[in-house]
Amino acid sequence: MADLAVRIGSLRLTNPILAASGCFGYGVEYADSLDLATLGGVVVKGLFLREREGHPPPRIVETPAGMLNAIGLQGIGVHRFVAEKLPELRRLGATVFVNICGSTLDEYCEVARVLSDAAGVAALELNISCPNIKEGGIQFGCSLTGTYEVVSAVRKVTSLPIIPKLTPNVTDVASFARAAEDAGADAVSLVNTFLAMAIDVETRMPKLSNVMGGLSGPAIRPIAVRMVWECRQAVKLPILGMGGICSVSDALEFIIAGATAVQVGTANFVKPFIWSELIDGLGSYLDRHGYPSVTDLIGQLQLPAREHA
Amino acid sequence: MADLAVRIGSLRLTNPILAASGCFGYGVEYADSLDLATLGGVVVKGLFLREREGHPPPRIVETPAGMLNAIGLQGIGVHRFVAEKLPELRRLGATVFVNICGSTLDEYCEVARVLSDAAGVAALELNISCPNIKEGGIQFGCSLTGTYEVVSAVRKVTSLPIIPKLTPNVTDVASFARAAEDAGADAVSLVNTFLAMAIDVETRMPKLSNVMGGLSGPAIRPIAVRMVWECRQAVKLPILGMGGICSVSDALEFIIAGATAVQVGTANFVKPFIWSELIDGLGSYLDRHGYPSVTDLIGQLQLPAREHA
Amino acid sequence: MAVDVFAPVLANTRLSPDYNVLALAAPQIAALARPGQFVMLKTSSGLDPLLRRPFSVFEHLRDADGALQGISILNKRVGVGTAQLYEARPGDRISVLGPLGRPFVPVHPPAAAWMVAGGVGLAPFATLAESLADRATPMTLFYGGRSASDLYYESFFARLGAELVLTTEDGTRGESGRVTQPLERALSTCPAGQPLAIYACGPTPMMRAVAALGERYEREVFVSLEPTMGCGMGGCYSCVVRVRSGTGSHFVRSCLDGPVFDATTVVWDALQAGH
Amino acid sequence: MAVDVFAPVLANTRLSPDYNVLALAAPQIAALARPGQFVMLKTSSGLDPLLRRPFSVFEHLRDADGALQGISILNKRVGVGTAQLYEARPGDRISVLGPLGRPFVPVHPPAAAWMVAGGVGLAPFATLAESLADRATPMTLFYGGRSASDLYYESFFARLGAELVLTTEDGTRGESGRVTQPLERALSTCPAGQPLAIYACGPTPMMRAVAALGERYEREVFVSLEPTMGCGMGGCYSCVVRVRSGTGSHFVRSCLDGPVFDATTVVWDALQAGH
Ligand SMILES: Cc1cc2nc3c(=O)[nH]c(=O)nc-3n(C[C@H](O)[C@H](O)[C@H](O)COP(=O)(O)OP(=O)(O)OC[C@H]3O[C@@H](n4cnc5c(N)ncnc54)[C@H](O)[C@@H]3O)c2cc1C
Ligand SMILES: Cc1cc2nc3c(=O)[nH]c(=O)nc-3n(C[C@H](O)[C@H](O)[C@H](O)COP(=O)(O)OP(=O)(O)OC[C@H]3O[C@@H](n4cnc5c(N)ncnc54)[C@H](O)[C@@H]3O)c2cc1C
Ligand SMILES: Cc1cc2nc3c(=O)[nH]c(=O)nc-3n(C[C@H](O)[C@H](O)[C@H](O)COP(=O)(O)O)c2cc1C
Ligand SMILES: Cc1cc2nc3c(=O)[nH]c(=O)nc-3n(C[C@H](O)[C@H](O)[C@H](O)COP(=O)(O)O)c2cc1C
Ligand code: FES
Ligand code: FES
Repeated sequence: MADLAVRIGSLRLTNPILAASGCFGYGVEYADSLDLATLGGVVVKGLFLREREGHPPPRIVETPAGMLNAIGLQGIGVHRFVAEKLPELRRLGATVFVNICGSTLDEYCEVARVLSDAAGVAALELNISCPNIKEGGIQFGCSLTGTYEVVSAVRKVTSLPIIPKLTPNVTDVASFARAAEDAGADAVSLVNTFLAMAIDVETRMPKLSNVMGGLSGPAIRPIAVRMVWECRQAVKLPILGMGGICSVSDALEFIIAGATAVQVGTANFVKPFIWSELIDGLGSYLDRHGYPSVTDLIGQLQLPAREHA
Repeated sequence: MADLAVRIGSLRLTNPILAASGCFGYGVEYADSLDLATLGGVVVKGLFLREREGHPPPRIVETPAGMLNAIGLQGIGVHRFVAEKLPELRRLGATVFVNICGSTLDEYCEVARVLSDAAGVAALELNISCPNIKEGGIQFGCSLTGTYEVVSAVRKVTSLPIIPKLTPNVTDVASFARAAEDAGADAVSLVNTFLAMAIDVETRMPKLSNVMGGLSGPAIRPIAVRMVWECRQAVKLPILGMGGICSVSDALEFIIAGATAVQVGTANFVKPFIWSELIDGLGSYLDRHGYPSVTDLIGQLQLPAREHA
Repeated sequence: MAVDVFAPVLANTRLSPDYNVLALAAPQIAALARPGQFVMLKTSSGLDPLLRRPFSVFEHLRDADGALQGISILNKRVGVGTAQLYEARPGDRISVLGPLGRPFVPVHPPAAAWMVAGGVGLAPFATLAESLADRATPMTLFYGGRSASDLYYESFFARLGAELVLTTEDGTRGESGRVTQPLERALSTCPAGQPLAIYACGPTPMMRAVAALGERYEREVFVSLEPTMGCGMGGCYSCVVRVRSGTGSHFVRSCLDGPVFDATTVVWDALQAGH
Repeated sequence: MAVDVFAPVLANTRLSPDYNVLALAAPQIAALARPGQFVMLKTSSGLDPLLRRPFSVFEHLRDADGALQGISILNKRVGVGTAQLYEARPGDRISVLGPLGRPFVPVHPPAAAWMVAGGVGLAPFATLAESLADRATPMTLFYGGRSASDLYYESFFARLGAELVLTTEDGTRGESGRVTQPLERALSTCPAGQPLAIYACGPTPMMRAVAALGERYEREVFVSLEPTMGCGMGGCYSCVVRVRSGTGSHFVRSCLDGPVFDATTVVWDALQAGH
């Protein structure tokens, strides 16, 4: 059986299949249905320093092969997370990635500090790409200097692996991966959701209370795979790829395009027991194709002799 | 029965439903199945000055609720188009929009000149957004100055309405609409396809010979609607909206978001007889909701009292 | 503990052009399900639609020997997913995730139980009525629909000993008008000494009206709300309902803290429009 | 002229675990369809999959009085759309667009017609055989499959007077090996004076081999190619095949200029991999 372990900087994951932020609550919600320790990692919901109420419903709407969400980062804040959820996650043996948000550089740093002092956090995913809130993250994530600043600021206050999560709502995502690399990131995650909207034509009102939301799900997968491949060519950093993964073959597309690990978000809503299917399926693919380790498959895209791109 | 006529600059369309470029051949292919005169307009396949061979197959691959294409702008060139297709299109009473491409500013201008001298062209759609070819368009479409330059250059050589077609593969599409407006465009079209890729995990080769292709179809609709709405707020120009329109209600979303007219691409592959459904359905919606004219519906999005965007 | 069962359709009984009862061979879920809990159904095997849809567990299905066979759901066709369930055929397989959510808490005698159902809001009450019957709790079903053809399963509830009070908006069956009319009369005449719990499920305006009556007559009301749900497992935070907490109020996930709520805690003005 | 018919499924006859014949009530298309033409089927009513799929018109269906009832298609399950057609049930409705493409040109006596079919490549030959029979053109069907269970409809062709030459790769029926073996023997023994047209449909390597034999023995070969097709109407330029033109070569749309091509014009090396 092939070796599924991968490394994200100093961090070793038993397998490259992670639950994506905001699609798996704080992880504990799934504890009595799943053994969280079997996942490569659990990326918990985006956390600010303080509690956040989030947007009023409707917060989601389904779209063709996808969904829009404008949850608005409802959350319990980093302190309650450390006090109420983290101990339980440790007890369950989960590899905990915390997705952190901030309205200011200081807030990112403060949240990072709190989590660095707490026991049981494996890595920090910097959410600089949430499309759903004015004041948080995205203004950093859509500017190269902003991205550089957040990453280097957080770099100074923590020794945990830091993984900025990139937005796809930019012209050249690879340049943002480079900025993250230059600023000392240990890896990059992509993609977050695509800014989008849906309109109820009978009322002529937006279907989301927040007007706009983030598009996720299978619909975006081909764009996300392309972005992972672009970043793979631009940086040496490990890439955590995501966007519409619903099956082993979807996950393989990301790995072949250059992702060291993948995250699954929307598909977890449809198949909460998808994890073993993905982990086992990945193993048998590697065996079938004669790869001793998943690391041998990363970025193995074969370009056709006659290339036009 | 409500009035479906709309104006694009000096041009009057009997209705706002157009066939999108590259999804309707040169129009003549559909002549014995449809009365082309009943469409608001026919946007013909992208044309360079000279013939182009296009990319080798496979040129398309289906993806969730969408498809990737990398046709590579196979085409007969503007001179053969004027000689072989345009007379027929005139005879059929089609309102002909020509989608023009160029590798250089001069080529755009030359193609525009040729078409301005020919009889039977209603408007020029400037394709500065094809993701599938290195040398054509996109390098203009992804830079504000490039967009400004192409539009103002073509503006100098033609009195036909010119409609730059914007790419969605940018951080701020509205700024491109503004650049087009400043440069003297009569309208803007959006969106072209999203740069994307799909991988055959068994061979580890890209599914398209061109490696990357453009994503179209229902999958992208929520992003396209958002972009139309952003442009609506940024410019006064009429907007030709498109991206995944498959039904009357899809078309209405774009109009309510701010599109003066809409184009249908991928859906024509599935429903080549969709046109009457869309045109009649639009009329009955307007009647049902008491709008004397479709122009009264353009941009009528109602924002909720409590706004978060 | 929720399980995901890829359940064969045992039967699809059409009750009307938009109502049907779908029998699903998911004994594991039947064994776990308590009154008022729900399941998330994948109405198509493909991506259209992508997300599951929430449905109350309607009946516990048993074979001749009384062994649990599965569950049924009472489905009302309102869109793409419910239309697929309306079209489902025996032998089709549907992925059933559940049971999910906080159940109703059935009261015991001497307390009486009043169930107030509007339309498809009848669904969670079949199982509630069964467990009330087990407890010999005296029960009444106030059941309203648009017209006679929208009222189903009265005999099911009658067999369990429920008193039936029916209303139709067009007067074709029972009292003409809203179900809250007879409810209010009953409340006004019910002796204060008689302990009572009211359970309501139906259109939001109806549940809100029942909640108001509950406050006026100082009776406990439990409502089963129906917000849009993305996952049903607490993962997405899409299903929130604003509830009072101390002085303020905050959003809770109705898939975990609901769908059944004490009506007095619900901030009705903050409920998702349309439901 | 193509029409789009939302056709009820009349019957679905399963021939094997991956082959079925689907009868579709589209008399308008049956009336227009000529040998070798194809239809584009929307295999699901929803968006999964999104695009139509191309299928040869297999049979013209007639009722007892000989009136055209519709068409059938011979379907081989290879993916999501063909799986949906394999599962289709009588009463389902499937949107059928057609007829499309350039038909075969049936030869007249004294010319003989040889049809070379590999697997599901049999599909376009049922209608071709009928019109050859109308012309009393002597015909032979060279038909190869993996094994005996992959060969169908021999009696159909026999009834029309076709001589049958069967091969299976595992030797369970007819000659063991490739269909091109008996074809080559027949070519080598066929008197030069005997005019002859060869029609081939099947896996690309097979058609290419037949084309090579045609060149070697200087016989006309017409192949029916199967590139991926997005629209079938000439709108998308996805279905291109590289053909020789004078000195050079260029891409033509096989939905308009094909799917039937004179084999000598096809640039085989440029054909889409895998098909
Ligand atoms: C806990 C719970 C239990 C439920 N139990 C049942 C039940 O037993 N039987 C039953 O028929 N339905 C029940 N519902 C409602 C059911 O989930 C929706 O009707 C269904 O999700 C609609 O899916 P659709 O694809 O058919 O509609 P869509 O195509 O998604 O939407 C079509 C229309 O239905 C409306 N709609 C969407 N979701 C809901 C919703 N949750 N409630 C009301 N309207 C909605 C949309 O606003 C839209 O106008 C329950 C909902 C919840 C939350
Ligand atoms: C003119 C024409 C006539 C045809 N006639 C018939 C017929 O009579 N009966 C029949 O069963 N099939 C026929 N085909 C092939 C049929 O169209 C494909 O098998 C079908 O489109 C596959 O769809 P899918 O959704 O099942 O496969 P997908 O899920 O789309 O793909 C699954 C696998 O099938 C392969 N595939 C996709 N398209 C084709 C194709 N065009 N040819 C071969 N493999 C393909 C893919 O590469 C992939 O490996 C014809 C094709 C053409 C172009
Ligand atoms: C309901 C929902 C909530 C999300 N919340 C967050 C979040 O808090 N932080 C974050 O970085 N990404 C968040 N995301 C984005 C996902 O983590 C993921 O990047 C995106 O959904 C694409 O993956 P998918 O297609 O597998 O869902 C959220 C997505 C959804 C659908
Ligand atoms: C096969 C194909 C070919 C296309 N060719 C062109 C083209 O030549 N010029 C152009 O501006 N857009 C082209 N497009 C983009 C469409 O015109 C349209 O902008 C896009 O597909 C989104 O609309 P849709 O989702 O309705 O298809 C093409 C799209 C497809 C699918
Ligand atoms: S439905 Fe996802 S959290 Fe309740
Ligand atoms: S399939 Fe679209 S052009 Fe041939």
